[in-house]
Amino acid sequence: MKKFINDPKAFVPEMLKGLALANPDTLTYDPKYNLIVRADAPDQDKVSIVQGSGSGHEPAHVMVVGKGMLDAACPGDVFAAPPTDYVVEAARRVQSEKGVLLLVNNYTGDKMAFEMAEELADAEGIKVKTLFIDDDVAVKDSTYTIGRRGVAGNFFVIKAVGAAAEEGADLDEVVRVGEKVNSVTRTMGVALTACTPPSKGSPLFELGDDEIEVGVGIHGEPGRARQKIVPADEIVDLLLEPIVSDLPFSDGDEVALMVNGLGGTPISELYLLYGIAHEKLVAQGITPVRSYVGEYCTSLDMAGASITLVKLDDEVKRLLEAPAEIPMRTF
Amino acid sequence: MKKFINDPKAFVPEMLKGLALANPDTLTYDPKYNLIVRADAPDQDKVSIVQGSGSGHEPAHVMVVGKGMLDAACPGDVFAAPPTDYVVEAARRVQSEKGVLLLVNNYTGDKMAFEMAEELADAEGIKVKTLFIDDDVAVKDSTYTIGRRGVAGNFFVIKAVGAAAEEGADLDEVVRVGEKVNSVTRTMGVALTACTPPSKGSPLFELGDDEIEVGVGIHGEPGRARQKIVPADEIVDLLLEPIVSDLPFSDGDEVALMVNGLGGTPISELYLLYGIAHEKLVAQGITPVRSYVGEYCTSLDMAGASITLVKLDDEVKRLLEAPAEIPMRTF
Amino acid sequence: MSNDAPPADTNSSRLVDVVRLIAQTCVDNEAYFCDLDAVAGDGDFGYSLARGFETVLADLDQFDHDDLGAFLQKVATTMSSRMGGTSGPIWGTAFLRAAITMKGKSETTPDDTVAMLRAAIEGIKKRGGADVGDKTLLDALVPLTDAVEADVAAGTDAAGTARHGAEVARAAAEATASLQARRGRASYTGERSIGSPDPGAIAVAVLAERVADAW
Amino acid sequence: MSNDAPPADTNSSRLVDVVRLIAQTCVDNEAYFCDLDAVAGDGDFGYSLARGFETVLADLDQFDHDDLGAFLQKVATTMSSRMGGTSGPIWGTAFLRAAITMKGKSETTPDDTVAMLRAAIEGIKKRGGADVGDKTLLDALVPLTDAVEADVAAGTDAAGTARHGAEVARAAAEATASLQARRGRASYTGERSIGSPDPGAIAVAVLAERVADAW
Ligand SMILES: Nc1ncnc2c1ncn2[C@@H]1O[C@H](COP(=O)(O)OP(=O)(O)O)[C@@H](O)[C@H]1O
Ligand SMILES: Nc1ncnc2c1ncn2[C@@H]1O[C@H](COP(=O)(O)OP(=O)(O)O)[C@@H](O)[C@H]1O
Ligand SMILES: [Mg+2]
Ligand SMILES: [Mg+2]
Ligand SMILES: [Mg+2]
Ligand SMILES: [Mg+2]
Repeated sequence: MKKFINDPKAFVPEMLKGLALANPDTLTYDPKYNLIVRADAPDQDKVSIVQGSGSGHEPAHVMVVGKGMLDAACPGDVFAAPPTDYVVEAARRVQSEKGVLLLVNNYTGDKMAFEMAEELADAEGIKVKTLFIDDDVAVKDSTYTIGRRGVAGNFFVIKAVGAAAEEGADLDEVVRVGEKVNSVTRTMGVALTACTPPSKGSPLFELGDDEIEVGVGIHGEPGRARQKIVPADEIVDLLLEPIVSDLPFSDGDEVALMVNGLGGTPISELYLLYGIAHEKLVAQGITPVRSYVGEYCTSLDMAGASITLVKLDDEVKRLLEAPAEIPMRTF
Repeated sequence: MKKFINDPKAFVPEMLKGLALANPDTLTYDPKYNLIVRADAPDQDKVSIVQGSGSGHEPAHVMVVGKGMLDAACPGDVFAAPPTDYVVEAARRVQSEKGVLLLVNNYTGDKMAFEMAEELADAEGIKVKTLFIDDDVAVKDSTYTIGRRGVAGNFFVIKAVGAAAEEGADLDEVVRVGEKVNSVTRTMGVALTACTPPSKGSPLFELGDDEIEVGVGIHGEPGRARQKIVPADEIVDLLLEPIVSDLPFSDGDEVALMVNGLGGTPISELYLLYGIAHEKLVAQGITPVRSYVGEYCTSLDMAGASITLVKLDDEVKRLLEAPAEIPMRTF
Repeated sequence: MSNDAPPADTNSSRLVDVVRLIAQTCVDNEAYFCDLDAVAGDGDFGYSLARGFETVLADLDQFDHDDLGAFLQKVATTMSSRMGGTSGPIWGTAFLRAAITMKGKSETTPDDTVAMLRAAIEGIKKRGGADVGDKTLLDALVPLTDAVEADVAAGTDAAGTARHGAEVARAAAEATASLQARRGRASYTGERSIGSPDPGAIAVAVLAERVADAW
Repeated sequence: MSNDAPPADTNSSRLVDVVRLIAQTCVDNEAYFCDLDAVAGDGDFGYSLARGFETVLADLDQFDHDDLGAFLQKVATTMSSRMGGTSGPIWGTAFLRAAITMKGKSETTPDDTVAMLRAAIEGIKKRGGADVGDKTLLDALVPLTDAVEADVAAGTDAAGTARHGAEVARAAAEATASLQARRGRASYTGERSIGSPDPGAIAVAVLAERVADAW
């Protein structure tokens, strides 16, 4: 393993410290609970938004804390849901009279931690609700498993609830908006390589030199099927088909189209995929009117990409267009 | 090689097509000359800024075309300076009464192409000047070689001349600003892995499992020294020392600090490096007051990073703070 | 006690030593447990356990050792304050439920042991919604508990009971290899989860073996 | 002509065939030339040459074959419109300078060949600021030209001259391995550029050998 780290155990705290040092005016960092909090939170006239999940998905979620998006993020260790205590502490820090919305990507560990945290926060008198994000079409809905995972589509849910909260919506309304956006968001990912968690020091799974893993999650867990690598045109088909047929999207729809890099794929390749996906959608009568190309939710250093579609209407468009000020700035 | 590509020869055009499709309101793409041009260019009341270089450094430079930065980019093939014709055509497209500034990273091929292009454009009556960027301290100034290379620091030069041009500065003034920023900008990079150009299909050089390449360029060419990997703290020392001692920076200076990813390194590691570099600078009495963490100038899929410092004064600060609208947006 | 375990604290109950041994074993097996989780999961199982239990180890000697219920509750909350992932809530809940059964007690009878294990199992089931056969740590913990309960009812001595429980746990844990995961992260890989044992179940077997060794 | 070369066009001069052969050889050796450049450079030398010369090949038959100066100028500008990197300006300038010496001519004498080569060399030196010993293609092209000039002066036949030039170019190209690069991208690696030959010099040797083979 070759990474820019000192000690695997210090990886997350050192990253968070760097994030806070780079954004001294807008973010604060609490090393005890791994918290990244907006410097101006809480705003008592606004619903506060909290997201927590394992680390290793940066910029999700610690780097989208800021005006118009999250009020606090409580990351866990790499790929591990945060301890319940961290979530409760995050809710405490940003509690507002209008309430706190906890956003959770739907995974076993996160679900349990956030459910426990909601109970504990509630018992402390904090007005709190929880919303699960599950946009990953790679996972079949099932009575057995916990159901679909939350992956790159979480960006859109955060963006929409963040915008609604800034507009002054109450907690129920913010939840409605979040559920709505989640319900029209679908993602499918593919990995070209496995990722290497700092504490493990070697790739999480082995992929042959000519193999790809289709339907991969963002935690380095293998996907549903392994196959030979194919040209980018065909990879886009592998990703788009399950998305488009799932919602379903149809002729005349306007969408937001995201091509998300999983951490190790250069942005040049992401734009290449974007162009292919855009044209294939247009050929089906689906029009991408908002585009998102880059890294939004990664899996450490994994080479790979996911495609997300969001079905747009006027309300969702308005919320996605709203301004936001987050560390992922470029100048 | 596992990449999201169809055909290595189509890599650059397909990427550029995707970029244009993702930014239909602001960018146009001319496949004949590989040009990405601002949809509203030229503005006759503004100096136009053109940058060209090999591809493979995205987001540099095609993804910083937009209000406040470039008016046009004319990329060549991967790691190859653009043909002279492309540069001349870019200058033609954005020619303005106030003139055109050609920005060039200082490499043999780019230098020759841009010098020839400047002559040809001049012969056509286009008012044009050329500015060379050479921020890479890894290369020793020498009577033999062409001198230092232009690397990630080019972002700051583009940002500053773009802002000056938007403010209405004339061509000489824009050149002055660009030369000034270039003269106070220093960069040093390190690679953890070699990159794989699409047309070659295998890594450009071999690095052992525990080796790093210090002073690496952004074209996959090996650096000046190879050594065993060390903890992030020491890597930051390896990068900062030659930068700080070169300018020289001194106690009391304010700087912009950039930690730039070379393409395959996750942003979590970049923030970790940022935190370490920030604290080491502060310990020397140098204060980072503007921070830049992410990918600005890459080397395809290379895992690695560079650190750039820009010595700030009020003028440089103002130009770096000015707004810009480029495809590297996040919402 | 084995070599790795800290010297037995003569004032504390054997339960404290067992907890210490469990904690130490989890810390010692960090890499091994991570590797098990890398096969069909995300490779952090050992990391989560080690971070939680090293926190427990650091504070263990300061905890109240007289009221074993209070002791276990402190173990549970200490663990939970640092252990994330699925394991945080699952293991935290297990220790919390066990704590309730020991409230006010300063010694552990064989029946107490069975009661603690049963309470832990119920807590895990409630928390995670899994049951035997879903390929989780329950697939080792439940047969282990059944064996211990039967031995206790039959009057087998503690060392023999511990050994028997460990053997049953090991066999059951290895047998999870043939199951398809229906809970947790491994369930996403569908049929591909078949062929390798569940990390949580193997961890239960390892812990049971270390406890039996130390008896 | 070798097998790979297109059938000789009886109306055109031998110079057109030589250009076609050079172009085809560069296209055929794309991967090999890239690999040479990967050692101390950035691995695109073969790619740049191939893209430029395939454009030349595509249009070659449409060019004016009567005025060889006009012909070479068209080759130069066609190449330059698509060939980037250092090679674009260097090779484009070389052909442009050669074109000037052939202006208005429809046949090539041995002296013309020498004049073209000398003009190309001067153009390359002017364009890139390099000289013999800097580890560039000049280190093969200059000795080759010296040998050709001497043979022409001595009255050696064309085939013998071509063969001799190729041998000299090959030896000189291989000898660049011992030089430290002082121009171009390879110069950044300093002493580490020593030990491998210059890609541009090797390309000159390969081209000279193919021309000699085809004579
Ligand atoms: N729903 C569940 N109920 C009980 N145990 C579970 C459940 N899901 C997973 N586990 C156990 O947790 C182990 C994985 O723990 P851990 O790596 O911390 O989880 P993750 O990384 O998936 O959040 C599995 O091996 C299994 O024994
Ligand atoms: N200044 C120079 N003058 C002449 N030839 C040069 C010069 N610099 C490099 N070369 C030649 O160009 C070759 C590399 O070409 P190319 O790969 O296109 O350049 P790059 O990728 O470095 O821009 C070298 O092998 C050398 O022969
Ligand atoms: Mg996990
Ligand atoms: Mg090049
Ligand atoms: Mg796990
Ligand atoms: Mg090259």
